[in-house]
Amino acid sequence: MFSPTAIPKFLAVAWLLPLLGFAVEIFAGRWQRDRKDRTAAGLAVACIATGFVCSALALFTWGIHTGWAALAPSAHGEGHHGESHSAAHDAGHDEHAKADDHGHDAEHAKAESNDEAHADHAITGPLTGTFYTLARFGSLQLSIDFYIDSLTLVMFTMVTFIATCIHLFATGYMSEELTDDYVDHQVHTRNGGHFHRPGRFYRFFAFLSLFCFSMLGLVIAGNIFMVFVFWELVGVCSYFLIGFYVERKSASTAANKAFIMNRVGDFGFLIGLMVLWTYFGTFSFGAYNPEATGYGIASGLKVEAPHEGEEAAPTVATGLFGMARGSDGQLRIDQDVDGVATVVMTQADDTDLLDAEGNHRMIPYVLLTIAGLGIFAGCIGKSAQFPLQTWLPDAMEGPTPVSALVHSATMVAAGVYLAARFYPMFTHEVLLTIAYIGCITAFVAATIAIVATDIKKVLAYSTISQLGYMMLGIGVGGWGAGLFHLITHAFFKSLMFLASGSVIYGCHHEQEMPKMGGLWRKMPITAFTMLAGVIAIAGLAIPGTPIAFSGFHSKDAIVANALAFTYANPSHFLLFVVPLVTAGITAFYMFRLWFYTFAGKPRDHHVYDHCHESPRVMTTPLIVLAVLAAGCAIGGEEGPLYKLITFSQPAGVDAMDPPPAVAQTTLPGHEAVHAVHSQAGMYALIAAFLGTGIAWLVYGKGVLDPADVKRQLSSLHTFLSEKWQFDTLYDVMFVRPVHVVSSWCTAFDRVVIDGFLHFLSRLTIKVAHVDRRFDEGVVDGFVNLMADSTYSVGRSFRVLQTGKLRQYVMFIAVSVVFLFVLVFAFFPRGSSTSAPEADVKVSSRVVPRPEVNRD
Amino acid sequence: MAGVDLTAYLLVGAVLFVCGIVCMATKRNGIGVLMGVELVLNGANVNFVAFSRYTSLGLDGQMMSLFVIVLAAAEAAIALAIALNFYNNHQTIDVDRGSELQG
Amino acid sequence: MNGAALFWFFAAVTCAGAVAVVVSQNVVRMAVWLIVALGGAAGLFFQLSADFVGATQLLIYVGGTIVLLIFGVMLTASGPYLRIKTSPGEGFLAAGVGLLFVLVLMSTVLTIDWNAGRLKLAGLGKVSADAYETALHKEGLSESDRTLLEQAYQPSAKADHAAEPAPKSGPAVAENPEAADSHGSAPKPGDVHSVPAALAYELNPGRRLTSAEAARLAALFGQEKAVVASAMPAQGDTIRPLGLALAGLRPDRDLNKVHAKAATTPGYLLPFEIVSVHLLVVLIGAAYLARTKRRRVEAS
Amino acid sequence: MDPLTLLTAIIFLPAAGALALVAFDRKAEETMRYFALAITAATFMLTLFLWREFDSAKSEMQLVVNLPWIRQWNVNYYLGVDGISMPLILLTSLICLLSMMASWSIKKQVQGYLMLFLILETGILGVFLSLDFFLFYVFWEVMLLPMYFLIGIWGGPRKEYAAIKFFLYTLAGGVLMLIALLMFYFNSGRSFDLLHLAAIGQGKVEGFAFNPTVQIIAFILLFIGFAIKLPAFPVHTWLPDAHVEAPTPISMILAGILLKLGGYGIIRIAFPLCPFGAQYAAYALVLIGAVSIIYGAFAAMAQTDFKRLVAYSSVSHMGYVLLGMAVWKINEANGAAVGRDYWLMGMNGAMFQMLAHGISSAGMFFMVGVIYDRVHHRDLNKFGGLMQLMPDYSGLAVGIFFAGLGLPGLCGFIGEIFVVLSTWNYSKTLAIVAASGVILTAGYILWTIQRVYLGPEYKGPHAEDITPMNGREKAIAWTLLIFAIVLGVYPEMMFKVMRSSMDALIVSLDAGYQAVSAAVETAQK
Repeated sequence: MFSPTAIPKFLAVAWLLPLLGFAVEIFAGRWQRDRKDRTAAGLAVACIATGFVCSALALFTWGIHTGWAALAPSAHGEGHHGESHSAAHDAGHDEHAKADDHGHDAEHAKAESNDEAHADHAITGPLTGTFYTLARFGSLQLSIDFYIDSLTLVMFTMVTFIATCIHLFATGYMSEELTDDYVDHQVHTRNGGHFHRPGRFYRFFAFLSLFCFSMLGLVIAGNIFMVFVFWELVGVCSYFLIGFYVERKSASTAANKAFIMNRVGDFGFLIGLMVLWTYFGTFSFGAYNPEATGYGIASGLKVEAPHEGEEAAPTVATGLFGMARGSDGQLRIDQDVDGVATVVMTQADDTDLLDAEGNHRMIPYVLLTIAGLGIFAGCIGKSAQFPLQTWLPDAMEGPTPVSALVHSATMVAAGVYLAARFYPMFTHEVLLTIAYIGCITAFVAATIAIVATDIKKVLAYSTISQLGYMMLGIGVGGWGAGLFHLITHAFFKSLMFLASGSVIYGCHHEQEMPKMGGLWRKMPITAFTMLAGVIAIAGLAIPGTPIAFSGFHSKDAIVANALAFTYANPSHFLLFVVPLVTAGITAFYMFRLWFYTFAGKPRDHHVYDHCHESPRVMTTPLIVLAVLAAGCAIGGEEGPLYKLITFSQPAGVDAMDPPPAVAQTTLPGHEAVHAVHSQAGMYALIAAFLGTGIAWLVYGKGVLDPADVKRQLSSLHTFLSEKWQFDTLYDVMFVRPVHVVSSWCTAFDRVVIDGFLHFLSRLTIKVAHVDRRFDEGVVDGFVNLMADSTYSVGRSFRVLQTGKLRQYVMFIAVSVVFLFVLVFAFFPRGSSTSAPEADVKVSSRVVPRPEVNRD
Repeated sequence: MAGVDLTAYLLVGAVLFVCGIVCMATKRNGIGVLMGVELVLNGANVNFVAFSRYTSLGLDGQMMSLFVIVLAAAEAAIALAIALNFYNNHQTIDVDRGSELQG
Repeated sequence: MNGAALFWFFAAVTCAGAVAVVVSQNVVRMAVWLIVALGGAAGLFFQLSADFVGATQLLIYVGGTIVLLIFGVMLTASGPYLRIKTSPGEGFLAAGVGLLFVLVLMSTVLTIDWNAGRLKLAGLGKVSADAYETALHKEGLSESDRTLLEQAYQPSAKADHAAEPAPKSGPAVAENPEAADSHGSAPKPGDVHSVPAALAYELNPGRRLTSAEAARLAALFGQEKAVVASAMPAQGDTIRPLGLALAGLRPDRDLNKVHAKAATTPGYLLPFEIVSVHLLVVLIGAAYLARTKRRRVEAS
Repeated sequence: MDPLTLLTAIIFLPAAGALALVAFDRKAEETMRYFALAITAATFMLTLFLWREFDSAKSEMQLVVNLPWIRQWNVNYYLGVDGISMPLILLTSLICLLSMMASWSIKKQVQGYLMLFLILETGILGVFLSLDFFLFYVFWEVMLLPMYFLIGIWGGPRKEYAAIKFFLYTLAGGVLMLIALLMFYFNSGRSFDLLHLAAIGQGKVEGFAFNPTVQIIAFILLFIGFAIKLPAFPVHTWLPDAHVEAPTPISMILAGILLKLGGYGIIRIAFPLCPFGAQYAAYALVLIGAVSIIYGAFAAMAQTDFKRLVAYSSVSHMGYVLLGMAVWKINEANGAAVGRDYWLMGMNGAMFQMLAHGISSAGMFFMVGVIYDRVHHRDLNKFGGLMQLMPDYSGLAVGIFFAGLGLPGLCGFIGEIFVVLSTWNYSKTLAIVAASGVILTAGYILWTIQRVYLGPEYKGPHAEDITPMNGREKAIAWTLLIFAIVLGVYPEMMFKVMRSSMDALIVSLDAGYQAVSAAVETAQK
């Protein structure tokens, strides 16, 4: 039905529609006077839902043209088909958007043509090509490319799907903004009242659309530069969305914090980019050759054609991945003359890449590591990893749908996505760093989540913790496991956020869990969908049966990889122990949240009494997401989702040999992971049940009074609730020094540079004054001056000028004597160094002692 | 001529010179001052002639002393004229009285 | 011996006269003592074989100037002002200053080695190699003399007539000349002409000589009198040379060939004329001044 | 239209307009404003026409006019455009048009203001169009005086100080340039022809050469002169004062165009005429650029005066220009450029950064001016809540500020990222230093936005005067924002104008350096 060339087109439509939506919404919102108009929301939902349909279409087209190879080996094609289909259908049925019918039809049409098309157009590698060239300098080219493999498609589908759900949910959640007089209870004006403002419904959806555009651009990106571009754009959308309540100081501060912290990470990203750019001369992930593969979309959307008489833009024969690693996925380490380990770049056919002079192109191993660390620094910022994790909890200042979409499911996961996407460029050192960072993050965030009382903050810390898990998974070689967790997490975490949003909405913006309790009676749908999410994230399963929620499978995969890694590298045992402990903590705090909020007795009757279940437009997405949170990972590592993801796994990812020169760690192979799988699963399950049990005992049964524990461990509690003092630390270490330095700079300008200038100018003025005096004294009144000075000199000598002849004589005599003495004192031997001149004069040779002639 | 050489003459010249200076410095009588001047000039003359004799100065020294003598004579004439005038004006030749020109 | 005694006599007369002039309080006595002093000076001039200058001294000073002065004394000497005494303080001050002055002058006179340079004058500025070698290898030459010879002379840098004094000495070369073979006879001052130029030695400008050393060197070269030789003849009779000098001819310079080029100079005639006219004017002026009427009445 | 008419018209139309203004009645202020606006608009049209006539594919000078002016000194009326000056000419006429629109806020001595403004525009366009060094210098100095008066008469409270500071700084730079000019003149057989001088400097002319010493000295002189204009640390302190005191439209011109003259001078004169000197000083240039970036950002962060903050941000942003130009790495063995494409990219990035900064900083100053016209203060701590009171204004301002911040999709990003990416090839350390600017820039811009636009309510005086933007203001702000977006999304629009000339420039500089250094080595042997 659709040729492979349609895939980029579908995705491009899905990608660009939200941008169009943004443009229309932002202007329409300004122009339309009716604040109660929901058109903006409708448009946004329509755009993103169409986007979902398009990406689903693209996924199917891709599936057809690969002959569902991804699902072939162990599972039957049907399994995936059904699964993915159900997701699509769920979305299609549930959403209220106008795009529904169209998407439905298109899907059917595609499904019909499925069988006939799959034989001839086999897609083997990723689809690559260029949409648009930003600029070109000689052989260097910066462009907007695409790189489409199964991961891209899965991400696309996931993002558009969740975004559609959240858009729908937001239509309800943000309906309070549909007014001309929105009262913000959190902001107090100077005259003591609450802050009033017109509603900003349209603006919210505009930014949400812009975010979707940016996020999709990030996913489809075919080169790391484009990733950076959209990386920044999602950052700024996040900034706008966190700071949606611009009146709230906390919101704008949190927005700033988020952006700046991300920029800190981007600083590393930029360094990584510079290294790659300088050594590889390209940013492209993969090889692409538009002409050969006939992806017309590239030329169709490409604006820039080569100039007359200029060489055609060189087609990048090999992308970064191909240059860095051979087709077997191994780095080719070589020692150059200085004994420095370098990575020799290769071409697609595994021959060495040569530069114009015929030299081997290579990059020092250290620099490749730095590049990897730099890129990963970007991921740290975006995915709120240690040590840049502190912005994410603050980002909860944004409306809850934003938290659900941006700060749990998509943007923050982009860091993990990039780490996975960029996997082939990472050296073992980088991977180890990723693993440890993930490990630390997972643990730190989980501990803080135990003591958090704000329902959204708990979820935020849990997000950080889970992102740490994903990073850990990628770092220990569990490429598929990390991404698997990314997808499952996206579902259950967005579900939980939406559920919490529902709670907040129902409780009239009450977010403190201690004021809730027993809410399940009032809002059963929310409570039970939330429970589905909690079970999923806790990783619970019924042992011995295939019945398990999605989180179990994905976490299980990560733990298995970590265990295998630990077996391979025993010195890094923490990489297994800490996640395991964290898994227990996760189960504990998630159930704590659920028990706190929904179970037990109401603690604050005011809140409880006014509480109500959310409208259907909000609960429907909850139900859809709950189903997916429970079942998206069906089959675990044998299931369709995992297989689909790992289909685009980089070559040799699970058995990358350690570089001989720099061997530090060994990545476990697939078999090794498989061998420990059941063992790891058991550990994880035990930890999860342990955590759940404790939570149930403490918060469900009330065996232990939490307040009592809090008193017992007050210092620990304080430490945790102060978020490990990270904010204080950063304030002391960075914020204040920056302010100090900046005031120094200003002072330097004012005191040193300007001071010097002022000194110069004063000097000039002084000189000018002197000059003026000189003018007045010498030029204007030379005669007077002479007369005056003569007169004054004369006056000063008047005393001597007695007019007495004899005294003058005395003066003369005394002076002569004085001069003689002076001359003798200072020139005791005379100064007759001149050579005796012939005989015209008597030579005035002075001898030390006069000697009388003996004659 | 043991012990008599240029140095001895120069010493005599020095004595004459200094005597002249002291004379000029001590005598209040204008004529006395004039005499001091003569002594000074004579001291110089002695030196010139001695140089003429003992060094390669030759006739130049004598020639110079002749000039000095002649000038001294003229100077004496002028000085006397001044002295007379002074006397006419002041009824004395005490040079200390002639301080009208002081500043 | 005679000459020395005469010198001391005249010197004593001169100095005594001069001191007496200073010491005397009476103008007339001062004048007398001045005559004595000037006369003594004239004697010294004769002693210096400057007979013409001496004669002029007597004629003009003693005969003219003093008379003029005495006239002055007489014209102005009205009783009370004849003895105008200075205060004793002034006298002491003047005496002190005078003493200092004379000490300074004397030390200057005695410090300067007036004899230096006369080696050249005596023709010893540049000697032939023969003469030098002879002197150097003379029997019984003391070690200090040898050192003196070696240090005082250096081989001539320029191929030139040995008698011709080097117009300018070259840069100081302190190293000792190597002893060359001796060639026998002691040279006379006049002989230097015949010596080959290249074999000449000249005074080393880097080595300052005292007058004693100069005399010693002269003795070593066999010139007992050379060191005190002067451009002027030892006898009187300077009228003719002076007259010639006025006209521009310099017999003193011609005498010892030192100033062959400077033997004829423009002479002193023109300066003398100018001075004469000047003097005339001055004398007229003086006469005019002296003639001026007394203004005392008008002034008072 | 033949080149002579066209180029002369572009340069002297504003001056003619200034002359014509004399004829107006002093009281007819509104008429004069519209007249002056028409003149700038006509100039803008002419430059657009020039763009149409311009052939991007050619690398050499186009539309060349060469008439003798002062024969005795071999001074010519020598004009032309190439890919380097073309974008800047467009920028100039555009910003002049917009700031003329912004000049409605000028209330006193309108006639004089408009005349000086138009003369200033003549000077700037003249500088960009001249190919004769003497002519260049004349126009350079022509610019100076109107600017002095525009700041000194229509400025803020400390206008005299600022004007004199500006004047002295620029004059000092001009004098250094004059010395260099004379050095070239007398070392080249009395020529002011920039192209000829460049050929000599690159060792292409038989019989003439600027030896390395001359090149280094001349380069340093020229560089200091241009760095003052740029402005680069540590000769930047005139900028904050001048900007703060200057009236809004003049700040726009100052930041939008005048600073570019420094960069243009370096790229048009300093580099081509003394490639050896340029290469010799390359590290210093990159260092100064990097330091300016960081220093300007830090200094901006400490400001409480809105305009001062924007002024320091200019120092920071113009640092990228310097950085990008000088990333000229050579192979020590043979003098050939290493990674020439990266240098080309840096150069292009620097040029683009000039354009981008021209748009964004003019926009930022305009935005400051808009609010200043209403509340008459610029204390950052006394703003807040403008998002509520002036939503359009705030939205546009945030957009323009983000352009300054270097957000992808807006013009600032392209220049900065291209420059930074090209830097690693030259120096790792300085590349890292320059890249760290992104954090600081985000810091001060976001903090500013927070303090001015966000928050619940306005904290300063004259709250009652805060009225929405009028149509004229909106038009200016929208134009700038649209240009920021267009350049950010479609940078090729300007890159394609520059490309041929830039390629040729890089090639000739590279060859020129090799020629000169080869000559030096031969001489040493």
